[in-house]
Amino acid sequence: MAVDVATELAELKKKVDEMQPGALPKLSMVVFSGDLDKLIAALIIATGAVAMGMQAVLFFTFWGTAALRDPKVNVGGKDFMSKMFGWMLPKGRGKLKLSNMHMAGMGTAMLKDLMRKKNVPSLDQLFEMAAQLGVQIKVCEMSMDLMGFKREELIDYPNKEFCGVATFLADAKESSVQLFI
Amino acid sequence: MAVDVATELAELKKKVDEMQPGALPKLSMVVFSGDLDKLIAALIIATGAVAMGMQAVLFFTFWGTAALRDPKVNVGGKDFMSKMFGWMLPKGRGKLKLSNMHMAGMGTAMLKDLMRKKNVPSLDQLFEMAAQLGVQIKVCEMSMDLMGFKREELIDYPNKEFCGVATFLADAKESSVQLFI
Amino acid sequence: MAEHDAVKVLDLKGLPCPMPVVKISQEIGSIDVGQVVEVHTTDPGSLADFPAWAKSSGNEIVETKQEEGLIRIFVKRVK
Amino acid sequence: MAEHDAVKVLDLKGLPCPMPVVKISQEIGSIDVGQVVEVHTTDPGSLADFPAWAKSSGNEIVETKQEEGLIRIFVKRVK
Repeated sequence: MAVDVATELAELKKKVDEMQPGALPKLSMVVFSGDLDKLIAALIIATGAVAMGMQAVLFFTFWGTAALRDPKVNVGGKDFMSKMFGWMLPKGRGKLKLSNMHMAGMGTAMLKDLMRKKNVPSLDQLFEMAAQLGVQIKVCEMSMDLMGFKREELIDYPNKEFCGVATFLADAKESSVQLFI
Repeated sequence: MAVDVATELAELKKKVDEMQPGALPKLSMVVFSGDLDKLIAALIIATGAVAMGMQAVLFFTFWGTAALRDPKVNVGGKDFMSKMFGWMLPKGRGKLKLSNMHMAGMGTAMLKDLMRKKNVPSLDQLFEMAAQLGVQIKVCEMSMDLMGFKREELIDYPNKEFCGVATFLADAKESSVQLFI
Repeated sequence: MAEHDAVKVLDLKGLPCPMPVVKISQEIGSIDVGQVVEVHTTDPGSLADFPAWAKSSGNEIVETKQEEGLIRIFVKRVK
Repeated sequence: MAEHDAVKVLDLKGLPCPMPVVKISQEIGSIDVGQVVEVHTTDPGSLADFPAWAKSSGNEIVETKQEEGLIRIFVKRVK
């Protein structure tokens, strides 16, 4: 009898040990796009996640990093290509366009106006709320280098971190929700 | 005493058996987009995942399949529509455009140049690395048919597999990370 | 003697993401369990990525040194 | 006496998603466990979102009343 219990206990232990840990209530999102409407969606999901009691981490990469530029900051010492890219890319979230119906600025202006009328928080307000709620922002170092952005150029945001794909994957694989926007 | 242990053991066993299996350390990604920048992101995430000790599976569908065409291969026996599509779609990854700032080819050329200068692996190098690391490529049969692509037209890649949505879902539901690009 | 008794140096200078973690994941198997490899990288993202990689792969970052224009990371193979 | 003995009213009229759930998540801590807050919202999405939020955060929707141009949701703090 006692032996049986020991055997069964050992088997059960083995089974439990082999189980993969379940995911955490956590959202990991790649913000690849630099489109205004997609950024609004990303920030609404992230702030909503925190409201739901989840952790939220946003990884800004490629065009997404341009949305993090601070329009008030100018940095020198850039090479020619970086300067070119700097001019071509939107300087901060005030300059972002819609993914759709931008129509030379008219569509984008209309949507912003409509959002104001309908009380939908603006991207600025969403960033502020995200910071308050503790949404984490991590920035792809390779994109920063590629686009020629310097760290001083980015907006102030609490505990902003610079990293690579390994950091995203470490977060993503323990998260119950992952998205690429 | 003995009864208590046996009962508790039986209860514990039942509990363990009813538990949902946790996700595997695995990445399943739908590569829907045929944009150069998004494909670079997809391949970086996939190779990074293998470096992190995960399995990685990429499902190429819709515009993504065009990126898998081998520019050196010409196949005959296509009907009119398939020929049309064949001409209109980019033939291989060398012909892909940016999702943003393509600017009649100038933006795309600039980014490629910049990537070379910054030592960022090109899409070709990323595919090679992915093959070496064992990233799996699965191709949507329906997209192949829709775009009129033949299997012989696609690049050589180890263990390339042709499948449908059920294969993706079987992979995705046991994966800890799923993305749609 | 090499710091932390590192048995080899992995030169990853100039390589951006994802190369540093791909390379360490390929090279870690070339040293014995318990041994240390010294990684040289210029990618600031590696400061966050190597600990993330080590945790995920079950290895250990023994020390990280930031010098002018060079980051040195000492990785011990644990598994 | 307030319905369901609600100890306070949270006025969220005119605020669209994600504000209603963000606000309730911030305000629920201001009442004691067992107490009820009465939420006023004009966002029809809240009819689905509040139960989802309550389930996820471990709280309870005591009652939901739909009136002309106003939704009133009674939320009890459980945790």
